[in-house]
Amino acid sequence: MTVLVAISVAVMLIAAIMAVALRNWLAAVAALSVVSLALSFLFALLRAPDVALAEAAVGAGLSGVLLALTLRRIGLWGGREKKGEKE
Amino acid sequence: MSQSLPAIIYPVAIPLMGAFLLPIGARRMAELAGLFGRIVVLLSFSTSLALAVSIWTAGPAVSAMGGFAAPLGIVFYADRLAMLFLLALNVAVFLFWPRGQGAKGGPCTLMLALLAGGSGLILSGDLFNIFVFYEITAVASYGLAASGRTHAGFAAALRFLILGSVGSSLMLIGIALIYARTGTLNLADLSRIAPHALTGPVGLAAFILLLAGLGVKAELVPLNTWVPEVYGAAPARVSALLAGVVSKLAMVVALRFVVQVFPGDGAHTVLLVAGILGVLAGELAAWRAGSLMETFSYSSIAQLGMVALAFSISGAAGIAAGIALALHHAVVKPAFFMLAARWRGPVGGLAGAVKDSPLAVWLFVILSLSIIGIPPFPGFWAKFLFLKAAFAAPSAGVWIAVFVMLAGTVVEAAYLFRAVLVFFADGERGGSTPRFAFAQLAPALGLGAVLLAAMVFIAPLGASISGMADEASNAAAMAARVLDRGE
Amino acid sequence: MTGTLLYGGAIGLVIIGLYAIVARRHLMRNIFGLAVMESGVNLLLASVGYRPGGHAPILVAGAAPGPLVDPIPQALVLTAIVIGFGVLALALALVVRVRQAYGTLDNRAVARRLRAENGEARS
Amino acid sequence: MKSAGGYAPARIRGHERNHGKTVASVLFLGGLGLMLFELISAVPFGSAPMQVGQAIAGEAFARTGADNIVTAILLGYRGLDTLGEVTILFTAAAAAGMVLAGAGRGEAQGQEAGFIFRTAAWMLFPFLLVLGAYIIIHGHLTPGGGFQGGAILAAAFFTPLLASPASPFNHRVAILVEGFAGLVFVVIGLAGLAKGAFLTQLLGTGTPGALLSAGSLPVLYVAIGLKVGSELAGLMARVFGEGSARS
Repeated sequence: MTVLVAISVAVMLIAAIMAVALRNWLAAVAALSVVSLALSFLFALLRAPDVALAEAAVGAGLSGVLLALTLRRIGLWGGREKKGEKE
Repeated sequence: MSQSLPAIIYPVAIPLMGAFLLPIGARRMAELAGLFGRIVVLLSFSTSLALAVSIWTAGPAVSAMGGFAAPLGIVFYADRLAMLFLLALNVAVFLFWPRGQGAKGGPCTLMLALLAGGSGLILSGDLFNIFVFYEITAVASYGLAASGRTHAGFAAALRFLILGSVGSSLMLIGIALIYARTGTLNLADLSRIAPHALTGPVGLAAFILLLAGLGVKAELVPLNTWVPEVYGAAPARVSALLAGVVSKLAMVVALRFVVQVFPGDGAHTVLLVAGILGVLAGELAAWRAGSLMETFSYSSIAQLGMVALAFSISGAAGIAAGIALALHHAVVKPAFFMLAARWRGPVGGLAGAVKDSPLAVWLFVILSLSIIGIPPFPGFWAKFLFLKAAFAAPSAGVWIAVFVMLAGTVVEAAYLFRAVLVFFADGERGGSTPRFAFAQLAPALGLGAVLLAAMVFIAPLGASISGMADEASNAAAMAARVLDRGE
Repeated sequence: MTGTLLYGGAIGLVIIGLYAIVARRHLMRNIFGLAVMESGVNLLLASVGYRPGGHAPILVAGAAPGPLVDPIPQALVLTAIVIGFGVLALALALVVRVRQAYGTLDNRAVARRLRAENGEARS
Repeated sequence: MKSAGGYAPARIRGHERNHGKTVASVLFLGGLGLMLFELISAVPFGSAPMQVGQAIAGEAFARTGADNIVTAILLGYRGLDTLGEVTILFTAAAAAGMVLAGAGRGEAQGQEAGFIFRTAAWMLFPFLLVLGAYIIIHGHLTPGGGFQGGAILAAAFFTPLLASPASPFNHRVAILVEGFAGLVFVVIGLAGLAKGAFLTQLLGTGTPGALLSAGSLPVLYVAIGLKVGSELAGLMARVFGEGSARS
């Protein structure tokens, strides 16, 4: 179990850093979904199947779609964050 | 000695049903939505009143949700303190019910959700359940902050939401810490386990984390950066409601935590520090503020700081002082906000307002005298209770609290009199300041009348508050009522 | 070891999320940070209830197959996940509006405009 | 990482300006993280006291008749939390609807997806519907329940919308379903008052492991599933920009 936990935690943390750091919005949303998937796997390892299902459906699925839709609606879809955006 | 009263759920269930029903009808009959909502609030208020009467006569009541007895299930615990703030919340929601063109389905639904959430917050006796009701209240107030549908309203609501969610997450970490240490979430159960399980840095950290969540609503330093933004951008009625009552609910929950879960010195010191910072930062910012709206936003931070200072004095006397200050503020501050909503713009532009709207100006004077603490107004008694509590339990921290409170009062007096002097400025013929329509002034006048009535009945009111504080400060008796029911 | 990893991972998520909220200026990025932070808190809560060797809290025909992990934190995490989604949705709705209104999602720029507008409403 | 090119000059400028602040916040957050880690490690992993949890695990089945103890807690012991949670979703949906009313459609709306995606979305619809319903009604027996199933129901109704944005999303039906499902929850709770307290379980606990068991818990889960499903679908349709003008 320790090995599986170690791998999932590593994937989760790297994906979280990518979600925060990646300039490309779509890639960042994808990274956020990876965080949720790894988290969902960890919940399953922790013997919490209900939570794992909910995290996969809500966290990885719906949240990702919602974030992507919002990005599309405000015209950031596929765009990059500009450093020090100023208007 | 404790009664089982399953009906305590009604103050939560009635507005909740109203909130679920309202959007269904609001689509067809938009103009009826407001009326329907008011009827629901009245219904909820009268139920709460009946429950309050029963609790005043027969003592605190307990109800185990789903019939699952105390530490296993969720309990509601209602004492006189809870009922007082429950009634205040109901009255405030009725008084500041949304009006105007934007007040169709949306804000009314949110108002009812806020009422249900706030009622649950004040009645619940379970740590996580409190978190859930706190979130309902929070989400409803984010929505209400944006209900003016102005650009500034949306931006202020978004920044409020981000800060509030960080606070909620920190609060959840605190709950995880407590659960890891004690294995229970019930406040009464915790009051028996916590004194030996939640000691040292872990206990202190858990309290700070919980306070970080509550502090966003309770306007504690440094979690109050949203205050001037939201109160400036939201409809005045929403500002009055949030500053007047919702912030006090968070303070009362913090008090419950201090009494039941963190009775040690550490938590009191944290409250003391938060209070000192709040009073100093709030009053100074209020003094420098340009408009009345801004002044009152900042002074509300200072007044909640004073409540925190009072709660930091251990014992029933400090709690009584805190309740009195909170209650007084809950009457005065919404009235100030209603006045400030009409008197927008720099204070200097209000010269000669006494000729245009004498009633409003004199109301302002009375409210100011009371909040500064001039006898015989109720504000004096609240501050007097504070000093009495301090003299009964003297310590270095308490003297600092007294000094800060008095210094804050001096600054408060300075900026309020400055505004009053402008209103009475000579050489202005009037006609240049906004006049009040009666409907605009009515809620403020009503609150002024409450204030004057409180002045007349100050003696029984004081006795009632100190009885309430005794009841709310006795954690052992509260735990016995919830847990030892011999069922 | 497993515990260190899980607790470390959970706290790590909280800190990464907080960094995105405190140090980054783009409001959308702040909301990403909120989501990451909430994930961390959920993992922390779920880890608290774990027992080595415990079974998932689901009975087979009314009997436990052995010692169970603590079911309460699991129920709490479920609740927290759904709450987090509701808040996220409201935040995104507000983001759409703020972007429409100000043409930017730079937190500092938005705060500046907000202060200016509150000031204008005054005078 | 991916953005090494194009933005170099701007990045360097931004870097200089924010350098001090970034370092300070990293140091502060690192310290905070270490502190939190120390605090939580004070209770060794896997040894947190489990008194209430143990007590519930011991008696939950006998009292509620649900094989899934998490369900027993969500709908029984902590049913009020669940009502609160549904209310938060409801409140957030109402607030989002108010905020987005009249916001107009998005910038990149309107184009139909390709034929394959459209067909796949419609073929997926009945499958997701059945899956969601299955997960909801088996919530008291197996992992999953109203929330997980509700999320899948929302996906079922939302995917076709994603494929062909022109097709209307019926907000009126969603509002009706969510309102009445919420009412059902509260009314079942109030009916429990007759048996002692709010949310007291109605009906008998039934045969262990049978679909029709665990008293009123499956009814509550169906209400939650419908409510969560309609709320999530409504929320996503709003953010997507469909039907916002009619709100």
